[in-house]
Amino acid sequence: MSASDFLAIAPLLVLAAGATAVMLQIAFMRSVPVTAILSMVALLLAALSCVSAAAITPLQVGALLSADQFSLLFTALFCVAGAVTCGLSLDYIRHHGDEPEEYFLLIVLATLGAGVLAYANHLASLLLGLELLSVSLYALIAYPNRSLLPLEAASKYLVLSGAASATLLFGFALLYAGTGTLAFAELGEKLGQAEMGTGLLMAGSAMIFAGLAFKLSLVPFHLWTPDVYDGAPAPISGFLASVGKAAVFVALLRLFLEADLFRYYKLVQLTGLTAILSMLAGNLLALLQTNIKRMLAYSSIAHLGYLLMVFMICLDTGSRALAVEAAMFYLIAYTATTIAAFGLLTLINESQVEREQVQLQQVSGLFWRQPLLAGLMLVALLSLAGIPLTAGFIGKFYLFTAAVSGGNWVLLAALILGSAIGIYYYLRVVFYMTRGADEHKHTVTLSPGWSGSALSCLLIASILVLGIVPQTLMAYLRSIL
Amino acid sequence: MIVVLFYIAAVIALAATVAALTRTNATHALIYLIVSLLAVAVMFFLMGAPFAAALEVVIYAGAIMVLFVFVIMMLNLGAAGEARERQWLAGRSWFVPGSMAALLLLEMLLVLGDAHGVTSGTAVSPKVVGMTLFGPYLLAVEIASMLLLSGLVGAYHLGRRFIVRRGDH
Amino acid sequence: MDGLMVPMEHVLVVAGLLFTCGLFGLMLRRNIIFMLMSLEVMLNSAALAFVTAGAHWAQADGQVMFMLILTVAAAEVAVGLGLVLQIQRRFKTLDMDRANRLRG
Amino acid sequence: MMLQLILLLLVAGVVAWQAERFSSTLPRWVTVVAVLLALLMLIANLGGIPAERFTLVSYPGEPQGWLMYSQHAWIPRFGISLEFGMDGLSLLLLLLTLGLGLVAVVSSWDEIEFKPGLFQANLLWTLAGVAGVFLALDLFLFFLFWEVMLIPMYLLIAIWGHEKRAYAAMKFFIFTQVSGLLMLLSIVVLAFQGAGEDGISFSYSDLLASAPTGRAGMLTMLGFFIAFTVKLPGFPFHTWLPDAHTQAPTAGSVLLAGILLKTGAYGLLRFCIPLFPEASMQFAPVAMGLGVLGIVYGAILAFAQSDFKRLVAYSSVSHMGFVLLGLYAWNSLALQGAIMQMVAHGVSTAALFMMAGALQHRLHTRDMFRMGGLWQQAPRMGACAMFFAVASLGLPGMGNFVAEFLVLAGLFAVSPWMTAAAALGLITAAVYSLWMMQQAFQGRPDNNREMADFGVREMSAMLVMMAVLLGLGLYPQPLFDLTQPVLEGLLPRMSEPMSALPRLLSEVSP
Amino acid sequence: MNSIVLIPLLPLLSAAVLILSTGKMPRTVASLMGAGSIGLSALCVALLASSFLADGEIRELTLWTWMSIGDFSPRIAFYIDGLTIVMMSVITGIGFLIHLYSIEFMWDDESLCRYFAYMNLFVAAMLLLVMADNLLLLYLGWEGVGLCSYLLVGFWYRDPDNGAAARKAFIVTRIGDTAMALGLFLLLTELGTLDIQPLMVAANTQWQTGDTLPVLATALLLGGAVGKSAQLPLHTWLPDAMAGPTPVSALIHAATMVTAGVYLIARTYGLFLLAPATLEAVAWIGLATLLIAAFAALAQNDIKRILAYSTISQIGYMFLALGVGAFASGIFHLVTHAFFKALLFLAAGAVIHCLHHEHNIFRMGGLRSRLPVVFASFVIGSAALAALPFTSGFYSKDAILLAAWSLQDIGPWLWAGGLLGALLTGIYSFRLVFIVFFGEARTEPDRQPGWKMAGPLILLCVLSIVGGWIALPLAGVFPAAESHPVNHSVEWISIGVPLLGLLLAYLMFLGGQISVDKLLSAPMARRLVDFWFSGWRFDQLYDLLWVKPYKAIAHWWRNEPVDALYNGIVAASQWGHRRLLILQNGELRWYATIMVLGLVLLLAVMLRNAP
Repeated sequence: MSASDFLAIAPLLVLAAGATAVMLQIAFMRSVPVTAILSMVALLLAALSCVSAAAITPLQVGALLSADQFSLLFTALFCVAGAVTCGLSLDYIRHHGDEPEEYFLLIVLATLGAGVLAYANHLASLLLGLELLSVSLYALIAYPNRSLLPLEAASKYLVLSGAASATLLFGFALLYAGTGTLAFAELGEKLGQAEMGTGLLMAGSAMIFAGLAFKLSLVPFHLWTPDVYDGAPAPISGFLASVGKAAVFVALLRLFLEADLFRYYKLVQLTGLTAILSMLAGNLLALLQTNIKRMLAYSSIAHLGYLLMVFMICLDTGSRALAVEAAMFYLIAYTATTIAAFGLLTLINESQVEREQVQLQQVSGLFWRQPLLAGLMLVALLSLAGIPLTAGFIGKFYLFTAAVSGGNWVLLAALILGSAIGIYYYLRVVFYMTRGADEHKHTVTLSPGWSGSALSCLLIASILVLGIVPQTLMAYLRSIL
Repeated sequence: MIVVLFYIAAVIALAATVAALTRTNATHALIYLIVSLLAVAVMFFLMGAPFAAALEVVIYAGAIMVLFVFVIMMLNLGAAGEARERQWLAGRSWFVPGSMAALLLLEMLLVLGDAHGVTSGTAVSPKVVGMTLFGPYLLAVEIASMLLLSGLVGAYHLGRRFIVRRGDH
Repeated sequence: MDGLMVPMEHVLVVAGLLFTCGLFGLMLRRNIIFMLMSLEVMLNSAALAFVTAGAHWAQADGQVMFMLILTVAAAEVAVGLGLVLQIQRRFKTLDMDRANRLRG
Repeated sequence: MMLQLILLLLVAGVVAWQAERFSSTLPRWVTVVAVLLALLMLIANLGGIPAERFTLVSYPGEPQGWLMYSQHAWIPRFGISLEFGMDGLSLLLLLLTLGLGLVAVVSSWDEIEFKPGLFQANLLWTLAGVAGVFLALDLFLFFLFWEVMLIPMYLLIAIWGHEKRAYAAMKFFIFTQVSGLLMLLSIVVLAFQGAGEDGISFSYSDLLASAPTGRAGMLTMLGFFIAFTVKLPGFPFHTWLPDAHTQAPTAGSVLLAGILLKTGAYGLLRFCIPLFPEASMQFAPVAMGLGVLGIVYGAILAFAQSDFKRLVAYSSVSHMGFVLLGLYAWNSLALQGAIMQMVAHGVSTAALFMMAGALQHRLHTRDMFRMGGLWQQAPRMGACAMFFAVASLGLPGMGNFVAEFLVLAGLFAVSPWMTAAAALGLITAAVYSLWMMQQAFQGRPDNNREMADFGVREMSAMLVMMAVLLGLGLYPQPLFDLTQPVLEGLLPRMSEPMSALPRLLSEVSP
Repeated sequence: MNSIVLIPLLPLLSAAVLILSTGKMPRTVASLMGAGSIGLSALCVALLASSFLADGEIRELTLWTWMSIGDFSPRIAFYIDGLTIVMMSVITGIGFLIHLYSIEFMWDDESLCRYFAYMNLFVAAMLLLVMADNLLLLYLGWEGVGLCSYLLVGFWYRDPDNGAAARKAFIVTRIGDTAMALGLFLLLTELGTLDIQPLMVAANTQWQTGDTLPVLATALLLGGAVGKSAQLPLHTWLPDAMAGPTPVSALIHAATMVTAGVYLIARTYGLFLLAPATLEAVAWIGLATLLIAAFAALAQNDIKRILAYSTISQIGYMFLALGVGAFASGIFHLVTHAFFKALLFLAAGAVIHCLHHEHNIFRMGGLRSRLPVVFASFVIGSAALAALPFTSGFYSKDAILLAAWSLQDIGPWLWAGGLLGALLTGIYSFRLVFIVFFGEARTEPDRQPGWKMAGPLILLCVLSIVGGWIALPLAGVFPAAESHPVNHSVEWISIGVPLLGLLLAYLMFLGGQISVDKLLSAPMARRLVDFWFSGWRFDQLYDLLWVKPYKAIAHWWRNEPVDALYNGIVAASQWGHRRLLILQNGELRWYATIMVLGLVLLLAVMLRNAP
């Protein structure tokens, strides 16, 4: 491996080194602040190293990883998201688990997994990234080991995710059996000239899609989502919903693009169907939820449905570039928004040791008690609902344009229908937050620490900046395609 | 002749797996599973993947299954657990999983029976595997190490308090 | 030593059957230990398919993938069994049907 | 200037919000000063425009046709820019917006005790959003303002509304938002339709040249039409309105009825019809039918209400039906009538909602069956109510009459049958207006009830609005002069397709 | 400043000041302003009239262009010819007398100020109506008087019945007004203008006599006239409108406003001449109305309702006149009617005023000696109403009957009908006189009318008698009437019939030679009288046809039927939510099963028709 190879995967190396350092630090001296700061420094350094790595891209590193602007962008995003999650968790985890140092270590490892997924252009690295992410998440979900719900959530996630991984692997094996290669690009070439029956290959790709659809919690593989999000610690739910999904989506997108799975028209149509089902079912399921975490979980199903439209749109080669651009923007906007939404739940939960759930009543009157937190939630919800001036709107606008460009009217109809339902439950939270001061009896007074406040401001700012002046990011995204 | 051995191994693997998954006694099930894994190891060996066969025996049947054994013994489920298992496996609970599995089986047969080709007959030696592993897949090894670290840390965190508590009593 | 020449579809069918068995076990069993065993079966079936495919193409990649799957299985089982211990301690049962506090 | 005007209102909102830290009365003064400043700014800038520009026919799509025009790059990736333009129509509606903004402040002068700063902030943000809607020329920007003005309005209803505010606010938001999404879809389709070498553009002038025709054109047009009709509101998309108006605080109702509804009409006039002349012509019979239905249906339901505000709200449905009719009749009489209706209805309904708010503030009820004989205790209120009730039933001498007369006169040339049906609205309007007067102000007074009459502040607002209505009714020419060049620019765009309209209508008429 | 402007402006300003004073003005000032502004206005009219009579020049005055959109540019402008002068004189002259009368009549009312405000506003609006040079401005005045009528009928708003009567008046006339508005649209669309004189010129050049369009246009205008002038079928509001103060009834519902329909048709006679069908309809409507109302008047026992029905009936005569083309006679009758009906109403008002607001004639009686001035007024008024010879009513009604007689074909029928009406008029008017002023006293008056009430009465008495000799300056307005060969026997019959009516009334109600009780003992007769008493059951009919269905629909729809659609969508979403939620039962095995199902389906779709 050459020096430039090292530079190209510097973010991953920094993360791995960071993980090792954190582990050693824990071994020698348990100290939550030190561990947290070390982890965040590692994550931010990794994000920074993406910038320097960008200079030498694109570069294929070994057989497994492809360092290009695309992977660097998302690695950086995941690192920042990981750092923010660490920051949000600082106070939270002290209340919820004993020996919380490994928590940060696991976040770094999970972020590393996400980074690997962003880099992956080989089935092996895809597998490893996915598993690194998942295994870290199992432990993270079950981390607050004093209560039952995280445990239940983790065991459900572990069993189902294991099954999904196995399905994915079986799919890999079928593709490998049919083509004799594991690298995306080569796979693309070989698929075209496959010797064996395409039935095998189609089934293989379908099983891969099924496995990844589970991770993306798309209908009908979505059932675990609310339970896991509900049971998991709030910051981890946020991480899972944002980084966990974005990384898998990035990998899936790259797989489809580089291996040109769009050749399987039926599979792509199935993605479209899944997208529609996810939009509708996710939004419908969220409709009357009073538990905000579950509501956000269901809404994440819907959002992944929106994103999945991209695959259908990509069928139209003329719109493919726009579709991918739209997906990238949406992912970034969605990540920021989701972390913000779960961030609020984290900050609220800090003071609630017993039950890891947030009911609507508990945010009642939040506007008047904690304007900053309420502002964070408001911005996040508006962004999720796709109201202008937020990142979510621009993301949705991107999808609109891409779908119009590709002429996918049915998907657009589902998108509009889904968004319509979505408005109700997002706005309901806003309404509860704005209820009068006398209407919230069962709520807890709380105030975020300085780190919580600073991160809230940061998240609000990022969502609004992406929503109001998106041009810079758009131009960048366009340039890297 | 050796081909026959191969098919016998396949049948044993399948039968042992089915047995493993339908036993009520966890330890028995585990033994069946180990048998199944060993049979698969035989298949690996016969297909010209001796290194994989060895690992299957050593790590899969050896290490991982032993982990199961430890846990089962630690939990000490006993006869009551067995009776409960039997009760859970009574009649009706088979129907839905059975039909699902049957459908899936059908599809699997359709798909996989469609694949044409034979195994090459050339063995891939451990050396070649090693060369590949530490050649193009070097980074995979590194990442796998991180994966194992993650599993380790997770298992440690989850298992720690249990062990400590047990020690107290 | 040379390997056998067997029709690949036969081995793949075996792998497929193992996979189905694994899923079947997952759907059937309420005890989480058996669920984890089912997972092992499924992962193993994928491994078998990979090794078979590797043998078909006479490549080492199949076996390498097998080793990676082994790693994955090890990591999953480690965490999974850790969870099993906690579940037994907290829920006083391994019956996953009873772990349904999160719902709706 | 136009961007600065919007920013002024936005920033003033923040200032008003923070001003509540110092005093609970400070925010409303901030609002008053901000709106006055905005007015001053507008007038000062108008002074710089040569007088003959006001009479110059402004063809849409020609930057020099606008009285004021400005453009700044924003999102060049999609050809989106901060493009603002003002012509006579926008100017008129802007004046209405700011004027009613003042009325809204006055109407809820001491009604709001809970978080007055945020209340005023939302008021100002709504005004900013509406001003943006009236000024934006880039369709993306237009959509942005279109949506953004909803949020402060939603908060106004959701926070300071009455007993069923959650339902009302949600209904309002979902109706407008969903229809807005349809419009966004249409906007994007339109933008792609006109995509050229250098990518897509959302600029009004570019899109004017690229209207799709045939079925695609019709569907795209419908996206706009539904969005605007929901806001207008037109039958059968009107059901959010009675709830929203009823539950909103007084200032919210004033803003909703006074100006938010006008954005729908403005959108139809500025965008929906000119962008799709052909589709609009084919659709005109349906649109007019909806207008007539709205007029009659709104009037009947207004009569059926016992809630004062609900009655006024349904009367809005009825009155805005005239706007829909006028717009789709598409001749200068009807269009001028529609524009006049926008202004006159804005003023008269704002006054009625102010009245309703005053009654609720004093009596803690909006139920007219619990009123009666109020004239006795509050003759000034009674006189005002009478004035605006007869204004709303279209008594000659008031702006509303001029509006309805012109709409119907213009419509008659297009479709006598539609006119006859719509004229039923004149009768039904009398039924509910007088019924309202009877229930609330006439009849036997409840002598146990003490009620304060209008004070100087309320009276002066009322008098100003009366003067405006009378002015519009007796000398509406300045308004027509202001909008005539705009219409003259728009009319030829449509004259060819629209000339087929009477024939089309005669086919569907009995 | 042109004094013409002052004529409507003075009452208008006075009204504005009175309204703005919000009742805080002292009574004296308010009444002085109220009556004085009309007086000044009347003075201006008198000056104008005298100068007009001197030079006969039509005066036109444009104040400003109301609006100008394309070719449509109605102005706020006045057109004053003989007809206008006549109307203005009646409005301001009688208006002034009634205002004067009102000062005393309304002195004790707490809302005197409001009263005068409305009254002045009414006069201003009525003046605008008659002075307008275009139909749009006329419409403004037209609606304005409607509003004032509404306000004044419901003046005593505390009684919900009064409010109902006021609303009825407004809404029923509004129905006619809407037809009229449609007529305006038609004229504007077809002829391109609403200015009355150019309009008639344009109509004459563009339309042929008997075309559909002029018939349609005039029919629509007729709708407005019918509504305002309380003719069939929109006459039902007028009897109820008596709920207002009696001077209001005198001014608005007898002398001026209700004759606006007559004025409208006379003003636009050029159009009507192009539509003989409409004109004939006008005649028939007039005839039908005058008969129906006369029968109804026979059966009433409320003093004001009798007068109200008589008003309807007399306006029927005017319509008859217009219908047979005798426009000038119609206007003539309008003027004389204004005199004697105002007189009758004011006298009735005096009776009511002096008898503690008693309306029922059967609780009056014997007032001849107790209220002599009123008695005299009543007798003179009734004589004029009944068209006894040498009263003003005689001359005008005679002219109408003659004109009707001389019409081709239908003329004699119309004439006979009119004659029957005259007979009935004689009966019911003197029935009133005999019952109220003769016989024994049933209620004692508690006061006598003062000079402010008596003065106008006396003046109107004079006018009711001499009004028939006034020559109206209508020469240039209408086309010269063809001189009819006077048939003397017809004339004699015209003279005789009212006298016959008087005689019958005497026999029935004073002399007792014909027993009313005996007449009524027949069940058919009783039922007939009840039928007439209820105004031919028009109210009940309309209630059944329009009011009840409208209310029923409104009640049925009050909770927004359209919302059912949206509620359905909501319910569907909630249904979907609940269905999908069933899947989320929290059981791991179930989740796994659904996942496998998903996989099975996915593979099934992929493998279907797989190549």
